[in-house]
Amino acid sequence: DEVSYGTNWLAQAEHGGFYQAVADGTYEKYGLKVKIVQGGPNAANRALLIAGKVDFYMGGPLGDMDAVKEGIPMVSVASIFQKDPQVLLAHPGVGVDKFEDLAKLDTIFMGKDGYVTYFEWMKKNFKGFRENQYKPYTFNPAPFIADKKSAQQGYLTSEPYEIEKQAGWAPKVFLLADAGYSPYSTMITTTQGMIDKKPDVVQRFVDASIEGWYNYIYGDNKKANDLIKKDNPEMTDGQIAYSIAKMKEYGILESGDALTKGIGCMTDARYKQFFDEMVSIGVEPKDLDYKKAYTTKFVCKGVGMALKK
Amino acid sequence: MSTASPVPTAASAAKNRETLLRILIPILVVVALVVLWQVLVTATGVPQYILPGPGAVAQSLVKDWGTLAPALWVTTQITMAALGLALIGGVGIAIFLIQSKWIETAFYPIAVILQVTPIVAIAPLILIYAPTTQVALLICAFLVAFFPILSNMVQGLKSVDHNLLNLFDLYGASRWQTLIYLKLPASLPYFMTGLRIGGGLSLIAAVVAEFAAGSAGAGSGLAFRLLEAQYRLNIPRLFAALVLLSALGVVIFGITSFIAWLGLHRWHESSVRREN
Amino acid sequence: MSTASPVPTAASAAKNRETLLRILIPILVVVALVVLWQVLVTATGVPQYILPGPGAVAQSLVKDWGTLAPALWVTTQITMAALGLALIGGVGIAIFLIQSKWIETAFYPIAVILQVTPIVAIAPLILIYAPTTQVALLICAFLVAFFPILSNMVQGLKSVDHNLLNLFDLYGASRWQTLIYLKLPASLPYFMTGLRIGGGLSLIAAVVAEFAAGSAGAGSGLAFRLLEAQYRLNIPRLFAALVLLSALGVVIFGITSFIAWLGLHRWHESSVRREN
Amino acid sequence: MTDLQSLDIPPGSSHKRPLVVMRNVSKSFSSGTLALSDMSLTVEGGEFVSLLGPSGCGKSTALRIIAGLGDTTTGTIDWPASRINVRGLPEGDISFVFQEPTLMPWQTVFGNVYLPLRLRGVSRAHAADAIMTALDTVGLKDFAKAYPRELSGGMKMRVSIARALVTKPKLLLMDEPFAALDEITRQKLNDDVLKLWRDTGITVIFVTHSVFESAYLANRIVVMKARPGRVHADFPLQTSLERGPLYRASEDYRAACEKVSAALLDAMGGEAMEMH
Amino acid sequence: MTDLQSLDIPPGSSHKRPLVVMRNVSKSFSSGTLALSDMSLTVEGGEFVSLLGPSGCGKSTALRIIAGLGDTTTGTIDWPASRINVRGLPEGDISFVFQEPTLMPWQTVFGNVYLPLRLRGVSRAHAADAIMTALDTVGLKDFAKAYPRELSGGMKMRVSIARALVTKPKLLLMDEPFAALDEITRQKLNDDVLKLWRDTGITVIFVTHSVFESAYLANRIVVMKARPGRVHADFPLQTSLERGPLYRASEDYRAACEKVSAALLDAMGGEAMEMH
Ligand SMILES: Nc1ncnc2c1ncn2[C@@H]1O[C@H](COP(=O)(O)OP(=O)(O)OP(=O)(O)O)[C@@H](O)[C@H]1O
Ligand SMILES: Nc1ncnc2c1ncn2[C@@H]1O[C@H](COP(=O)(O)OP(=O)(O)OP(=O)(O)O)[C@@H](O)[C@H]1O
Ligand SMILES: [Mg+2]
Ligand SMILES: [Mg+2]
Repeated sequence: DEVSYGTNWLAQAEHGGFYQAVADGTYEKYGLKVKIVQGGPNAANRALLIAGKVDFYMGGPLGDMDAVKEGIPMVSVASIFQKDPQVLLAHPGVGVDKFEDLAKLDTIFMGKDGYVTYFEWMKKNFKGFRENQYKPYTFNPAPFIADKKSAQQGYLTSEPYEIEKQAGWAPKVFLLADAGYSPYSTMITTTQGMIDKKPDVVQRFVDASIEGWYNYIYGDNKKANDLIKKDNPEMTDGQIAYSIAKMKEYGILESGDALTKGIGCMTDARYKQFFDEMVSIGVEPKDLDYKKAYTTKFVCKGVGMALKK
Repeated sequence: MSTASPVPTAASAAKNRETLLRILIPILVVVALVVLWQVLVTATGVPQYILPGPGAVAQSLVKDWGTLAPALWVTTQITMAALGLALIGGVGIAIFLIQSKWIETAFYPIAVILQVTPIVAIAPLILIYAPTTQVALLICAFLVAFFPILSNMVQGLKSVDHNLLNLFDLYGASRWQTLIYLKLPASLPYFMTGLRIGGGLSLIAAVVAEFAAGSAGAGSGLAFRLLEAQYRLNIPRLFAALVLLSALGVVIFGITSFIAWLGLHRWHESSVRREN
Repeated sequence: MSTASPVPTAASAAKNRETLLRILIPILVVVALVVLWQVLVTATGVPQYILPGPGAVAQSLVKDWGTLAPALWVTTQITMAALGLALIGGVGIAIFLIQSKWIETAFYPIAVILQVTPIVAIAPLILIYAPTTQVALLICAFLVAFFPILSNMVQGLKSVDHNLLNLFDLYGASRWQTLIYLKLPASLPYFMTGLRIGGGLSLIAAVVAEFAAGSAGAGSGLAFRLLEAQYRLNIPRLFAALVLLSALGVVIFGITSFIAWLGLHRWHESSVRREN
Repeated sequence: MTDLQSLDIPPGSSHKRPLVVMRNVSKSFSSGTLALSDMSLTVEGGEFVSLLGPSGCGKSTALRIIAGLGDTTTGTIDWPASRINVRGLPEGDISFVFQEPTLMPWQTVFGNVYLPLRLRGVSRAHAADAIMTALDTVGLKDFAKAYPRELSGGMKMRVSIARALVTKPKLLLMDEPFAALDEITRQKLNDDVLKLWRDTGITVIFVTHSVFESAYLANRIVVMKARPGRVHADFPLQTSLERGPLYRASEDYRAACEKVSAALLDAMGGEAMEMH
Repeated sequence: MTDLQSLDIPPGSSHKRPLVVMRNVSKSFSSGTLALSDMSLTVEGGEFVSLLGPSGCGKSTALRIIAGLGDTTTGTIDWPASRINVRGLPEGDISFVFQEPTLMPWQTVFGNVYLPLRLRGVSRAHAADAIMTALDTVGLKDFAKAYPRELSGGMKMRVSIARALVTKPKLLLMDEPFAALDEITRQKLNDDVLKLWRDTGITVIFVTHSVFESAYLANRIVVMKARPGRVHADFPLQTSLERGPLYRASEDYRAACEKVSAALLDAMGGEAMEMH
């Protein structure tokens, strides 16, 4: 079967498992011919999933819940990351040592999506975060670097690396997941129609992807990295190595349920916890049938754990 | 100059009918479009989250009016400010450029560079150096909107009838007088075209600037609401915001067209009725 | 018609000098700008990741030429295609609009709506329904670039001298003949302004379309390289891409200006030397 | 060479059927000026009518209305002896020399004279002979490649005359064609038009301010009164002499001049006017 | 009322110092046409010079050069008896009636006539009397509020004449001012100009195609030859009679006409021309 998977950004190590499965023939082994459609700033891969132009998409729980709210049949079937790599960065040596200290800064550069989600959560759960701290982040860290009294959003594996390389100092990194904001991340999202009509394709794609991830982290990932670099010529080996190291260090893939039930695992309890958080800050309505946004029936089966070395 | 009495009455009746039609026809076209839209949506059965029908959009418009109205107001303000800046800047630079062929050769390319530089790329720079976000926003909006006005003005100022220039030279008119009494009025038809383009472009500029330089929360405009709706997959609201933007665009167009008519209908071919 | 022999020689010498200056002056201005830029960077000590000096940018330009050149080429292609589409579309729609006052009243607002609709908002829709990304890209670019050409053309087509219209009527010219032999040539000065704006705007359109419709990887243009460089904080490369964009914009401007000169220098006030 | 359509007279029609009948025509402009009031005029085929009257009395307006340019406010224009096309004009050739040269500035002199033939689909090569002949008649053979802006006032007018003559028209409307010409060129062209009229049986309506010219050329004089414009006097000028040098020296001519002069004076309300 | 600057004659200067001296002036246009070749002309203060010549011989060009509009290719223009301003023109009033009306289409008749006064800073209210007087002279008092496009050809020309007269000039350059006017209006204006000349000691250079007009008005006749333009004949016209009805009926006038006519004929290379 031919399927396509739309990622949420340019090819990078955070997508490594999928490339691994393409490169080492895991998908083929499962009878799939997979085309990875890389995302990017402003790329509309989610819209393409909704319109049926791609079969799977690298979604997140908030998007899924929004879809449920709007009656869009989008369902997540696996969550590759247990922790969202979303971080906030601050300058070193300005007295920002704990997550709460970010409230002391004048400015936080955030994307619109962050502004309507975790910033709401921060304002609700910590003292001192203010509306007027927000400034838009246009994926250029220069304004942050230029302003010591500012923080900015980032991706654990990207911005800290770039900033250190360019500015010569390592920013302070605060993982939102560690502060308590814990959505699933880098999910495999598809449509209800797909699940109903071709459940076996979904299952095979999930299984093969998980295997790909184990192989990527623990096995020989050179071919996958070559594919990544082909899709995104800017990617460097140094960056990839840094990313993999950070993913391991912070337990992005393997923490919580994944340690025992394998990468990609999702549980009702964890999902509900996040949903309740979102309800409490008013991002999602209380009566939302959030269970429509995901299904656990394809994961937590320990697939590929044997590959872990 | 005598006037035949029955003629003006007939003429004024015709004029009234014309004014009526001028308002009616665009409305009819819009209605037709909406109907077409509905038919299309119904016929193809396209789901609401891809292309909502007009009904859903209207509903969202009503329901979300509370958030959309202030956003519309903010966007209108930015648009007006951007248009004002673009007019002053465009006309001002145009007047500077036509002072001599050498100035034009030297500095027109710089205006082109300003025009073609993508806002997203330099927005961070602007954000760093602009004192407030508001200023950054206006700089971005100005950069998007000024060029058509500038270009049209340059062409207009250079298209002045050489015989009239001779006349002004003969009477020893100063540069300033020639500008005020001859070049500016003579370039009005071009200016009006620039104004018309600039009006629409200012709106785009307001949106782009908001995307790039941003404002959020209470002070945010339609661009922000639009992106938010898109992110939240609230497609009817997205379209409601689009409808508001379009309506604002058409209103601005109507106003600029009216201004153009005011300025030209007494004398310029483009607005004068052909009478023989 | 006799010709005094010494005069043309002097005139042609003057002409050569003029051509030289026409090329030299913009270069001098650019050099001055670069020097100013360097001085500014040195004087303020602004770090490279905020505003790199011209040296760093030049270096990056050379070093990254391998990635930038193909991107430049892609952007050039999209720009040309967008400009072509915008010209055909703008002129075509303008001709349609001036067929009658009612058509204009009814359909001009629709063109305005198309213009003011933010590309980012409808890009997903276009992506869904366009057969290929390439087509989606072109649709986006067209939407950005067509309006100034349309507006200028409408104004130009309506600004035809009424006496000449009478002449054509008298000789029983068909609509088509009046268009070809009278209205189109008469609107050339307006068209050329539209072309000049449209040229720059097509470049912007190519960039915006690439942002919105997103092409990535091998087939991507300068817009993508730019965003990427920004994301990677490779600011010298960002500026290198900006420099290339600007250069492309200035080249397009030069070409459109030359075309305007070709079309107008024999007869139109704006390009004819004033001689008495 | 040119596929001239003939101004057919339907078979069996009386020879006496007039060519054009202007019946109770009024014309008021939207500015409120009543240019013509209840003007009636019947012109027979083959007449040479000279139209005189004070400046601003409506001569040009009347001529344009006869040519089908512009509607009448009340009254009708009929062509009893001609087949009528959709525009209400006789099938056949009307040529019009407007009071202003009305040249296309983007065309050379050649291109301007070519226009009426081009509109009939005559190829440039086929038309070249006729065009050069017409240009020769007005003494502008050497200026075929010049643009209108490179011509003097009188030369522009002569191009316009050449354009009217190039089609070998059946009805020639001329609105002060020779006013900008020196006496000698004027007399030559007078004789050329007379020759054309005599040789081809053409009908001419000729507006002039020159009493001498009208007396020399016309076999019928129509004098108009101003504000509102209407026919004041309408009389034939008979002579047994052929119009030419001999006639110019004759008592007939002197009498005709005096008669026209008196009528004009009368039309202007008896202001002092001395004939020499 | 208007702060007219006087055309001062420096103290101690001889009365015989000429007003303007044109010395070996050549003028060639970039098109290659040599319009004037080695033309010299000296005009004394208080003269009424009439310039005649075939169409296209360079009369308008010569007039423009005298007025300082356009450079000479070779040769010089001097104003020995006047203070010279930065533009090389005498301080004082030159008025010019161009061959074409050269009106600003966006101004009313009033506004057009107001122009020379406005350029001197005279307020509208202060200027109104002078303007209405000038309009009255040309018979257009009723049309002060009309726009140029609402006027007939002759009326436009009369507005242009009124504009030239409104400043009470010291040197009046007129380029076929009355060609578009009926004989009666023409004669009236002839007499008005004569009166102005007699009463104020103004200098007039008057281009005309009418032999009669030149003979009636001028006290000096300059006949030009064409291609290239140069002075062919230059002679005074003396009469002991005051120019007026009496003069028009006199033998002096008839002789003057014949003399001018002969000179003109001679200038045109002896082509057949019959005077009646
Ligand atoms: N387009 C117009 N709009 C309004 N009024 C007009 C227009 N054209 C002409 N008129 C008026 O109509 C009257 C007659 O004008 P017309 O041009 O027919 O005069 P004419 O006899 O040709 O004069 P002339 O000898 O000066 O050319 C004038 O009073 C003029 O003001
Ligand atoms: N701007 C110009 N460019 C090129 N040639 C020109 C220009 N203006 C005038 N000429 C040429 O110069 C010559 C003289 O023109 P000018 O207008 O002085 O003639 P004129 O004596 O006023 O004729 P007319 O009686 O027809 O008005 C003509 O041959 C004309 O073709
Ligand atoms: Mg007329
Ligand atoms: Mg002339």
